[in-house]
Amino acid sequence: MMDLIIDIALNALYVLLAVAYGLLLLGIARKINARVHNRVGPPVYQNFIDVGKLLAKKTNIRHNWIFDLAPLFGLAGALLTLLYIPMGGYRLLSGDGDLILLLYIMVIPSLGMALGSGASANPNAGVGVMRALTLMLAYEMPFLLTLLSLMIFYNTTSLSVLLCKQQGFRWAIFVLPLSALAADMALQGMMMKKPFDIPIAPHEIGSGPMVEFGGKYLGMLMLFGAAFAVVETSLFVDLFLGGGVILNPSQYGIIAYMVNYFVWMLLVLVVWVIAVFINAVFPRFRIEQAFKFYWKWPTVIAALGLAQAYVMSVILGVVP
Amino acid sequence: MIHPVLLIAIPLFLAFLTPIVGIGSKKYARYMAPLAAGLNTLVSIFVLFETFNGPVFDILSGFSPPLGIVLMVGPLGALIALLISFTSFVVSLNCLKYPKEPVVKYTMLYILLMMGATGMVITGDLFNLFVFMEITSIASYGLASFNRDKRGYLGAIKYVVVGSIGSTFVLVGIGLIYAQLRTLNMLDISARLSQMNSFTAIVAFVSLFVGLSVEAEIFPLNTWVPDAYRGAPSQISAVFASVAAKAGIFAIARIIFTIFGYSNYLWFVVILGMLTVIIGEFSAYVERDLKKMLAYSSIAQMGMIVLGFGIGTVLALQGAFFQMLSHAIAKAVLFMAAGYFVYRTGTTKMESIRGLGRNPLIGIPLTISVLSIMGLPLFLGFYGKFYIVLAGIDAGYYAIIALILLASVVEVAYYARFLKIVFDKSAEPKEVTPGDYVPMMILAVVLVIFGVYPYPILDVLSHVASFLAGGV
Amino acid sequence: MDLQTLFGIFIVLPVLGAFLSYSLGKRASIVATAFSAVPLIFTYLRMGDWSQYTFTALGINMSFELNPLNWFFILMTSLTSFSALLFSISSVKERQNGFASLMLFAVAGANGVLLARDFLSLFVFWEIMSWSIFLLVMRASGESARIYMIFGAISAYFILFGIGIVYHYTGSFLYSAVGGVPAYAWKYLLPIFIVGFGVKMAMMPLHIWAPHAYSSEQSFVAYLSGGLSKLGAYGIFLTFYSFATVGVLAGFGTFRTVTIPGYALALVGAFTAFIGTMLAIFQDDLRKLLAYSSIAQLGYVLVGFGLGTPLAVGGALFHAFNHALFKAVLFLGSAAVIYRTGEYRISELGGIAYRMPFTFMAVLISIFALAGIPITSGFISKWMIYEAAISLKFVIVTPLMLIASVGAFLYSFRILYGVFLGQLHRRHEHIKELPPHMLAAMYILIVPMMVFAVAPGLIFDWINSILVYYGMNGLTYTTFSYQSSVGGANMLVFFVAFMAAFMVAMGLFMMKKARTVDQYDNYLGGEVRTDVELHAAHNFYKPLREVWEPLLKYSTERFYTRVARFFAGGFEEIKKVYTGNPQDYAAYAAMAFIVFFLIGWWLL
Amino acid sequence: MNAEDWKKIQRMMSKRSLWMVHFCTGCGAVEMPPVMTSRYDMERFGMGPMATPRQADILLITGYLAVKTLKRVVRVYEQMQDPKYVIAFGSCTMNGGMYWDSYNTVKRVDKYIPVDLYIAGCMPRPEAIMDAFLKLMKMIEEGKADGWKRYKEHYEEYRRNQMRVFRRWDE
Repeated sequence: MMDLIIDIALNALYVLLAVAYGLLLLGIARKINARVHNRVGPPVYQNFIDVGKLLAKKTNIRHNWIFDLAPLFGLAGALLTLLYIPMGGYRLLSGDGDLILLLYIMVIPSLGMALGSGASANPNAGVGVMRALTLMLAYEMPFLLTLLSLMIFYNTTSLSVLLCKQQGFRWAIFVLPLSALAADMALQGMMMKKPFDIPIAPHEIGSGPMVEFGGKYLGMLMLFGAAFAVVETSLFVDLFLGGGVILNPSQYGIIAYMVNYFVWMLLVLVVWVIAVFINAVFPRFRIEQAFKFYWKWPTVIAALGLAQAYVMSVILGVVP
Repeated sequence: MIHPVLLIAIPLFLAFLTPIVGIGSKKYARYMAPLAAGLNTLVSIFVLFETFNGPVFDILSGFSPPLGIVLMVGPLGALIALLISFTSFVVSLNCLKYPKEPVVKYTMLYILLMMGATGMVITGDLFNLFVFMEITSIASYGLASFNRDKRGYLGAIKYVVVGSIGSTFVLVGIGLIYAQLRTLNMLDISARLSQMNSFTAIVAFVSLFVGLSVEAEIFPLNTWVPDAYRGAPSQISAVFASVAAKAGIFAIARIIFTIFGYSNYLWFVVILGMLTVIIGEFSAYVERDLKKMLAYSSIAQMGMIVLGFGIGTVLALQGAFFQMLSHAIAKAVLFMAAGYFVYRTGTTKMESIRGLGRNPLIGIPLTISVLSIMGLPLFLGFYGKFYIVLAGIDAGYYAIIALILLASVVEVAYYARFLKIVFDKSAEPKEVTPGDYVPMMILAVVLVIFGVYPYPILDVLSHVASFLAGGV
Repeated sequence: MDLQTLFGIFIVLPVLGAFLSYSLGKRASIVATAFSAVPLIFTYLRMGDWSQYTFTALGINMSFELNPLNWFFILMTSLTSFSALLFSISSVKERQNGFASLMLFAVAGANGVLLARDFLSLFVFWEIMSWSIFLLVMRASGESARIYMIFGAISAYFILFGIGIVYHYTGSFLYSAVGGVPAYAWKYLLPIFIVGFGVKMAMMPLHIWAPHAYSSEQSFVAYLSGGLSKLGAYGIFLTFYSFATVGVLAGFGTFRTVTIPGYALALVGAFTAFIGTMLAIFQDDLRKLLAYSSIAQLGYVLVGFGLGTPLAVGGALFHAFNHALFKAVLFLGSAAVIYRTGEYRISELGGIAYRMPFTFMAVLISIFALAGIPITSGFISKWMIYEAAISLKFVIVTPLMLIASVGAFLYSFRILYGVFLGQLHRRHEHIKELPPHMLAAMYILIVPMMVFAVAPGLIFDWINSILVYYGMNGLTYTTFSYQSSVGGANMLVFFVAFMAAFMVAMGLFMMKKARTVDQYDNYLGGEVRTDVELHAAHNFYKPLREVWEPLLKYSTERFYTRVARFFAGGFEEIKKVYTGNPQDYAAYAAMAFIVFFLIGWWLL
Repeated sequence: MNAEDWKKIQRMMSKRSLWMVHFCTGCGAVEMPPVMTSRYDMERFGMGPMATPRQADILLITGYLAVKTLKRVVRVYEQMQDPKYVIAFGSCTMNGGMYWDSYNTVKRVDKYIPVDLYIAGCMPRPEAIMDAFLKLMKMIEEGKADGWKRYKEHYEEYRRNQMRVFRRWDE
């Protein structure tokens, strides 16, 4: 019983920290963006203030009950997703659900948001969701291929098993560099960073799906965004960078967890910063350009990565 | 004991009674056809029951066979006789609704046609076969042109040309046999076939086969069919398809199995059946005239029967007989429906019959018979197609059966198109009278009853094996 | 339970019901619903009562059986037929008696196909089902019915040919005699049976009847897509694992433990899933969209059957079950929308959810199942098939399936947004929610989806008994969790975590109140237009369509049309044999005599 | 922590995170780019442009308003969520400026919507704009920026004034 309570408390703590770290990452992104633009930029804690302000707004506009599903599903789904991602070597619930489950859980918040924004009856929202879904179809092609290459090479779909097999710096990025490259390209679209911020293009379609959300609705969606910044980068870290596990917890105990967590944070930051730098210097694609791009180069690279994984695993019989 | 000769005597008597009745009242003369056909139906039911104990031989004019004229009815012959008289009866009910002037001649020819066809089935004597065939043909020629329009005459003249060639061949065949064997009794010929010069036997066989093929609508002797069916009154087309053609095909079956027993020739019959099916179905698919389409379809169905006979196993023959029954009944319904459509629209173009079947009184029997022709279960048509295909594969005719099935898909396509047009929602249905739908309903009910419960027919068809072995 | 009961409940009763409801005229569906409820209840109660009966009819040995497999399929077809008929009480307005009785004929046919243990009854009931579908489709459109029937005939004749071959080798129609077919004959038999059964489940490239047939009366299509298309899956399962058996399949060679026919089937299934999905995305007709989705979803089932590991086959069976439920609900939802608005073009609808919230909820949950969102059981079946493919390390099948499931999000959002969300048109402002019995028809199907999502172990018990019955290994599972060789998931943990996360979100959400505004109070650059409709549903995926345009020009349907036209041209030539000239005919007769004679001379 | 403290925190957060929707109808909008970019960089204060009024706190009216435009402004204002602030920009918004005798130009914006802050000048320099923003922040902190409350209290009057210039509300 005690174990269970501790377990729940730890999970909650990790999720809370992750959301906080996500808000911080968003702040860092704004700061970097400003520095690239030769500006001072907001303080890195700016997003905490933004969320607080939004949640404290006096009036909140809703359209109907389906509109409410957006923040509810958005935040709930985001928290749920965080629970299934190992952070810093801590498995959370990832032992009870594998990558395929994670992939589908990752859809829940977006789906809720799509529902809510659709219910707002704003045509911009519809167009935005259409772009988001089209973009999803685009980047999922290389992303799924890279996932498959990992799953075939490591012969598992479980993230925690994947982490175990990458221990001791046997990171997948060294073994399957092509897949890692394709996954990073897909990550840019998954995080809707430029040049793939087509769905939320504020200058074209009034920030797309979010057009009608304000106050607590937008605040909760910002929390979802923060959580997802962690989810997506962390997914890459867990898949290709060994999840930041450098010390074996069974050997070093609590210290290992702390060290691993910091390494994980660092790696997440690195992945995030790369995406942010790309974001800072690129203009925006049109959606069909994005689609063509993703189904061309990243897919080819991912397919080569998959071929490599296939050859190594099936033909050469390499067991990692 | 009921004598099979009644099957010929009653209609003959009533046919010649018709003008006399016609002098008194033309109205009553019309009822002679249903009367004759109805009586024949009753008689043939009794005959059918009698034949269960063995073939019935009815000796005419006092001489015992092989010298005298003899009627020879097996269970299968009785079944076909029943089929002929029953469908004639139902169609003649429909004729009452659409009388053709002059009524007396029309009725007389109708009865004679039925009588001739029945005679072809039950005779045990080759020359009688010829005589009855001639009666059937001549009555048919007359009826085919009864619309007294250009199409009717054109159809009839084609029928006459091909039909008389056929008759000649039959006569030649009979002559050759008689010249060698001095007998015309079928069983006698069969027993003494080895005494015949084999070359002459082949010539005689082929002559008979070709001659009877005209009535049986086997390719390439079926050329008259589309035009004659198109030109004749629809009820008459129904009778052609369900009565005359059945008599012809049964005669061929008897020539092949009862008289000559040429099992070597059968694969050629299979080829002929296949060609008939394919050409019939394919032509029907592109035909835009309703009655011609039904005529081509009729050709194809006859081809299936020929195929069944050609495969020549018990299963195939059972299939062929099932096919004869189902085709006769279903095609009669369809031609009667066509008669209704023609009556309502004045044309036989496919496009003009839109929505006419939406009245359920017409639509239901129509649908049932189309489904039966497509060979779907719960309807009589299922057994025919199923048995023939199964027997064909069992006998190793893989490619031919595949082609037949392809042709069946084509058949489904054009019958579905027919239903689509008939049930088109864009047009309103027209009124129907009992004279239209009662005969169709009767036949549709028969299709369903024997489709669900085919055991009575199967009982009769259990005699197929002995027929195959040269019996009657 | 004896043969009479089995036959009576599953076949005679629906047929009697068909005649009875035909004679009733209006409100025939009420009686038909009652008649379809009996087999459903009976099926549920008779679980585990496996038995087999042999009898002779038409002089042929025939056999019926209730076993785990056909019990499972009867359960899903009965469920869908019951709810479709319940729904049709109000939704079918004209000639309801014809509808109800044909539905019951289809039910009898489907039950017969499932119970049959011999080819003759299989074929008979298959055809009964086929013509009842034909006539039901005919009610809406003759052309659709014609296309359906042509493919139905192709299917039936392939099966018939296969039956003929089996009969040729064994002289019997019993399934148990199939073992007598020599291995080399399976070279022909396998494709024949796969095509025959594959048509019914709209396997590519034999799918083109589906969008046409699925455009007819939607409450019937709920049964057609939900229930009857599963018979194709059933047939393919039988072909692979009952008739041919793994030993025979392996005789064709294996590709990494998967037999070559199985691998080919999996490829076909994966392409079906992929292409079906891609086509569904661009449909504006709600019914056609669902039709293509149906095609695609059954592709997964094919993949599962093809891969042939217990996990894959179990997943395919589970997916068939899920598809029966959620696709029936979706088609009923479509029927509901058409019933209330008379409109089926997505671009002309919108905002229906605000007026029909319960319908929307039902459709939403089924779309979760369709898209494989884990809160419904749709996820688990997909998961099983994926895991099977991944653990076999298949690099063509798996990505196709995965990307197809991403595409499923696209078209399912099309339904959600285009029909149910967005702007409510003024002409639809007065529509009402469905009456309770129609909602009940949908929610009956929702309940199992939710239950099996939390406790998949319940359905795994059934699936396991099927797998064991057909001599495969069982699955690894507990009531709430399941495992493959490469991964696993625990649905109870998932649900608890989801609930917890939802509670947190709910708590945050409830802190502030919100004010509801009108749908026209929308930010459009300061404009508030109430006179124009701004529902952005027309040509929704236009950019994607532009990208795909070069590929979309290839259409299977157009190919078939061309083939048909080519054949029709050939037929015209053949028809020219009938010149209409009596002189030609006389010449034919003469030539015929010569040819017949020469052949006779040669032969005899 | 009592309600007053809570309010204070809320104001602190509102002050440091002002998102604005600019209604760039007039020439004054040309002064916004320098304010946003590296020279003055208003994002230092957590300010940023937003695409829709639902998300925004400040409505920035950057120049004269025609009657037709005013209607849109009112709608946008009403779509914003409390607390919300209005900054009117340039002399045209105060007295009509160079359009003082135009028949269809609004002369005083605060007759129609509650303006919290005017920025004088034709046009105001970026320094003035930055100054205005800082002033607004101060006002928010002190609770003086209460235009949104005034609009609620005197809604009838504002609406009367608006309807005086609009013939119809829905065109």
